[in-house]
Amino acid sequence: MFQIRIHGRGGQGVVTAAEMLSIAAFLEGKDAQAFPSFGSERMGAPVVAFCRISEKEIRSREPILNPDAIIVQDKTVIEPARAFDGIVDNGFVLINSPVDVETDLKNARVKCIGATEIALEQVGRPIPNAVLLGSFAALTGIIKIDSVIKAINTKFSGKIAEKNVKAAQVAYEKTLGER
Amino acid sequence: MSSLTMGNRFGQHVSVQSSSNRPNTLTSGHRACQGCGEGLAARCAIDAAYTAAKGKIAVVNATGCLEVVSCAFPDNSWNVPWIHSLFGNTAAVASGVAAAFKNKGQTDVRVIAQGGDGGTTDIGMGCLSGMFDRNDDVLYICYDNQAYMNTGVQRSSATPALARTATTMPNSQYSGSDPETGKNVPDIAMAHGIPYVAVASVGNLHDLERKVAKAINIRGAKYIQIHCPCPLGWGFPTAETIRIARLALKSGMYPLFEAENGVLVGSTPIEDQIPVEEYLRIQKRFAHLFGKNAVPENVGILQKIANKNIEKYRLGGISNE
Amino acid sequence: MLYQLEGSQAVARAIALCRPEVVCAYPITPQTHIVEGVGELVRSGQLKNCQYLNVESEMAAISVAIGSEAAGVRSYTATSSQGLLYMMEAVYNASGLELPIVMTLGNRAIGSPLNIWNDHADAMSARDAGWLMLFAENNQEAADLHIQAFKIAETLRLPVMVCMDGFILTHAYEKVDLPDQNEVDEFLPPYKPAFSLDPKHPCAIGAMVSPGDFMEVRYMAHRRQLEACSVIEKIGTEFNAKFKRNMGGLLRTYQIENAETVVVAMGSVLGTIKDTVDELNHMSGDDKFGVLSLVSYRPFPDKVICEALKNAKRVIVVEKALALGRGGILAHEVELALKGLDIEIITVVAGLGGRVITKAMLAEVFKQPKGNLIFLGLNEDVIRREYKTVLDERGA
Amino acid sequence: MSKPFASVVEARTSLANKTGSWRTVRPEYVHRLPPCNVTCPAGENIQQWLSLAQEGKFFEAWQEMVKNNPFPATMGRVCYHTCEKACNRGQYDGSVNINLIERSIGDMAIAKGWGFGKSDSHNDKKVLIVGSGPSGLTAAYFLRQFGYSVDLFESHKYLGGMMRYGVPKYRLPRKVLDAEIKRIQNCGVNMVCNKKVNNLKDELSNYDAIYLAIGASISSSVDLDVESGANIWSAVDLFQRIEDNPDNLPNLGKTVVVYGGGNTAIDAARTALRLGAKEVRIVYRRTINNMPAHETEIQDALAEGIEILCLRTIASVGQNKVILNKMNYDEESGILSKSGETEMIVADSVVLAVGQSVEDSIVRGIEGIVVTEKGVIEVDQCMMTGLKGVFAGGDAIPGKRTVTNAIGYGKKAAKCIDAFLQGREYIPNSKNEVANFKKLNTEYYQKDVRKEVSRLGNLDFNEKDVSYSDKELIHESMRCFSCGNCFHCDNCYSYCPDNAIIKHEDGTLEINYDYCKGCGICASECPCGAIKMIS
Repeated sequence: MFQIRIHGRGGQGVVTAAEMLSIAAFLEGKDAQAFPSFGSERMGAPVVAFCRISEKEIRSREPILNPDAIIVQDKTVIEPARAFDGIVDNGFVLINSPVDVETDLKNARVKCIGATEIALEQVGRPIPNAVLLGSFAALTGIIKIDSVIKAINTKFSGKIAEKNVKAAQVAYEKTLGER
Repeated sequence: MSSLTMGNRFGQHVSVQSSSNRPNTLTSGHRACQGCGEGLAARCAIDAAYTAAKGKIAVVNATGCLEVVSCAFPDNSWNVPWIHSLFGNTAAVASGVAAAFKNKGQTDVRVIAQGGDGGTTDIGMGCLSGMFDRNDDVLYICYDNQAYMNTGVQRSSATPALARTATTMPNSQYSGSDPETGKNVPDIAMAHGIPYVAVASVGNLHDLERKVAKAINIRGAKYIQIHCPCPLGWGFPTAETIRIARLALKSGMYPLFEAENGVLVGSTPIEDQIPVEEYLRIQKRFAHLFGKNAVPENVGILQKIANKNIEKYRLGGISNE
Repeated sequence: MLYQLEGSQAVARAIALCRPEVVCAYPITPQTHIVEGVGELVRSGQLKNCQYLNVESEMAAISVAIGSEAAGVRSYTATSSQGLLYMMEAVYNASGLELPIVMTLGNRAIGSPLNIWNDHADAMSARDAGWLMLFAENNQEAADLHIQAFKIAETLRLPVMVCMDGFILTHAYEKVDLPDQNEVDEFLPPYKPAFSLDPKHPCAIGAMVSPGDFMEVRYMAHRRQLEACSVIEKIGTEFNAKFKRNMGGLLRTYQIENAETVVVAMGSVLGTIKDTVDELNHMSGDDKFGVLSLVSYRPFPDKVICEALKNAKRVIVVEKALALGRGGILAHEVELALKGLDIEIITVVAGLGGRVITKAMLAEVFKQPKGNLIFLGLNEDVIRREYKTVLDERGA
Repeated sequence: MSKPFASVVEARTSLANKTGSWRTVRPEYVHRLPPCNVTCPAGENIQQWLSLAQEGKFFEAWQEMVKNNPFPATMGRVCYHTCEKACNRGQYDGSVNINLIERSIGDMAIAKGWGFGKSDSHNDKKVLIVGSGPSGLTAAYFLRQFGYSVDLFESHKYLGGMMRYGVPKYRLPRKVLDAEIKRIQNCGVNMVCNKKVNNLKDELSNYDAIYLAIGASISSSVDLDVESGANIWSAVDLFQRIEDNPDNLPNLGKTVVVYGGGNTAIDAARTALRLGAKEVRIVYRRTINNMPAHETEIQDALAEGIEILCLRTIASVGQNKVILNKMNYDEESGILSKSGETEMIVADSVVLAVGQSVEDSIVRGIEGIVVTEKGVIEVDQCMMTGLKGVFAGGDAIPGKRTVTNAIGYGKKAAKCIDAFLQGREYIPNSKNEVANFKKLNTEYYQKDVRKEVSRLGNLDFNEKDVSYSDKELIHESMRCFSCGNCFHCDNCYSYCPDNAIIKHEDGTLEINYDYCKGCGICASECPCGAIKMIS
């Protein structure tokens, strides 16, 4: 079982990111479960979403306390949301930031990428989720970029889908290159 | 015989009620009080609807006098498909019935919701407004006897100013129902802009039949409110029901009018307006307006209301304020 | 066919497969996504021949369903929490009129204090309303239960409430296997009402009934509830045979053959419980723990429960509701079912108002429960502090 | 498939619940007597024939009229229609123009030649009627209907009595009168004119019964000194002269004075105008309000330019002049006294219309028959004189002297004679309670004013044609309230909250006491007072 926790703010597509991740895994024949940190959060408030990926049936529904990977869509929530809590040893941390972010994380595989910038440039809107999923595929190898692309296409359609797919691919390539 | 009667051998003013083969949708054996205006109004209205819709109607009935007297196991007085659900949800149930018939492609089956003033203007107001809002294909008929009669004559928002009810008992401080209170549901219905709104009375059955027959074949939401004197609740002899209703009309206390799409399109003029006193005096619910310790201004308050009606609904009576 | 869907979407599609003719929607969190989903399927033409009404309240939603069902068409609505309480008068009315309405309840706590998160207080408030109440363990079951619910309802002429945990299921993305339309059509024939508003055969529905007959009316309703057990089982079996999925029925057991302790629960917490039990059994190397998933809360299948638990030494009931001043609700019913058997029954009140339930917390109480009424994860410090001030004010 | 127990119920099962048991008072359909009928001296069932006229069934309406009065066309002209005064509609928007409707239908009957047909029933009894005035002819008509053979003797040249010798042509054209008399003749009455009965006793041996309808045909005398050469007429003589020698009409001169205040005086005055007089004055001793003449007659007279000199008596009549005493009259006491003042007016002639009295030679000296000091024949309540088998009626007995009353007497006499000859006691049929205005609910009657027609024509002996058209006839008949008798307005049926009134296919109504709760709405919403609540 591989568990991912995504942090961000309302309106940044945090929940959608988790859902797309689960779809991608599903498309690879895996069992996947995605759910938000339920609430009536409004635009801008810190939000968390979860995704579990597994080869066998996922039954447990507790929130993810010890994630294998953390995606931070907005670095300003790291402090208040205590975003890195419970990360497993050698876990992945993917942060949306054009510049490296200082963390006190020991043995964790931290990666920063200017997802918002890529999104603005590719999609024209500052929604970094698809970009980060592309990057996540490259960083972790847990899911294939093709699956991410298919997932984006099931969630979105037309121009938006196209652009997000492009953005995801760009991020994927970029991340691979920098590995 | 040139007359305004319900029928006669010369076939003038032919009415559903006077025809020997009238449907009697509300049949004998019901338990309404002697001289019940609501029972009469219900039979006339539903008979008229039944005739105009060629027998294809379904009726939803709110809790209240009419429901209790017309359908208590094992005695059902109805001769039409009829359902009683609750006190406050009648309009919504009717919306559901209409939706079902629409989906079955049976829009020729016309749906009627009916209830007393309490079930309509008070507890049923939310569902009624929703039905108006969606413009559901339902004719809602409110039998207005101006109080909660089924529970023993308590005040409703349709209770007229200064009327005595069990919850607005006159005493040294108070004189019946507070004149500052009450709501005008026909106006509220008009404000929804629904296709048809009308006010009728058992004091004018020709008009009542015409309005129901007209409404029943209009698509969308319709509202008809019928003035139904209640011998028990208002305190008058059982034989006087129609006369009282007629006096309400002649005095301007109950204006008859029609509105289409929120606009007043017609009203029944008053030929010679009578002072409201003639209407009030014969009802015990207004007795305190005339007793020895009566406040003289009070009758004037009601006269003003009547005159305002005449002006507002263009009943053309001579204001004798 | 398999899909990765939000629970609400899965249910919306399952509903559409049942071809309801009238659906009425009124928004309340967390049920909202379901009626949104059905609405979208109607507007996009995927659900044909269906009237979709946006109503002005839950009272109207259930009332519209009463009207359309009485007029002889399959009808559906959904609600949660306060919404259920707001429509409660009509909830009783629907069962009294024997109208087989199906309603989804996206389980949510009841305020005050206002709380939009999951527990079962809403469902428990309707337990004597004369509806059948089925609880879904996961989204697959939520979808499957709705397909069974219409058949059960129409067979018994009783309304059915399908309960699924708010957010935890309604908002969770999972794999769901949805049958094809033709399969569902084979399983669920078109609705043929026993009575309806029909100008050709007028009858009155909803007569007043006097003391002389009311007892009989109520007794017959009671009998139908009891009969419902066998109908639910039968239709569950039918469903499993056709769709090759063991969903529905009255209850399911897990690892209880040799279990000394059996955990009884309803709804989505069962998944976490099963994982917990597996881990406990794994650690101890034996199989002292088992699970009983209760699907049918109404009717309450006493006999079947008793049969399943008779060999247990201890039964732990994990429930997301609390009878104030009384304790467990489900637990008390289980207790009645096990009357006369020498079985210890422990009530674990958990997850009220969406309070997180973790395997760790469960494992702890399962291993050594302290007392027989346990409030899972209760913050004792807060209680002590708050309660002390109360006592001080009383000068006690 | 079974339905839910108790909460779902089949239609109309409440019919098993007989709510009639709630009733403490019960409605009943009643027949009340309409005021018009009550007051008609001829006892016509006016409401009945109006209701037939409403439906345009004029023949049936006429048949209904002649059940009580064989002279509709005549009555429609000369009757003083007390019915219209009593008509409840008078208190609403003007009484129904009953008189003109009767006249119009009466004329229709003559024009269409409607007849009574010979009475089929026959018996061996014979009745003699003396006098062919309205009461004599009416008695003859009914007695024929009853099957008697009837001889009718008339001392005058022509038939009709006062209808001919008392009512001028311009009010009653002779062709109308003749037609209605002929109709009676046609049903087998043997009528003989210029035949005076000299010996009543002898006749009594030839007949089983005799009806004296001898009228009051001689003018009462009044004492005033008359200069020789003064031109004085009695109204009776004047009318008889006009009737008997129409080719040689009398000349009354330019100025005429008529003495008297009754209808005859009015007729005489108006006749004088038609004979060429330019100034006609009526001299009457009391005030105009005290004049016995019918007010419409007075109005017509004034309208024709006749002057009425009240509070005057004639002192003396000279050639071309009359001396009048001015009188004082005290309304309260009714005492009349000479003021002492006199006045002279010019008059080429004077017509006396101061009343008529019975020519009683026929009964004089016959024992049993009493003639009162007022000069009228005494009869019992069965109209029989003191002499068994001899009956009397019309102007010859005490009572109102109008044509309509005479017809009433004639009808009653016929019935009494019939009863007498059949050895039965005559029992007048009992009367229902009267449907007065209070018993009506006029809310249901549309306001609709009476169609008034002036009968004033030219100053000649021709009558003005004022008859209604069929349409007008129906319209005016429709104004009838149908007081006290159901006209099938269906209010009771329509307003009953309990459907406790059954309307049969033919429109007839019946109260279903199984369900009637006795609320009384039917009675209070009945426009015509034909439902009564009985406890």
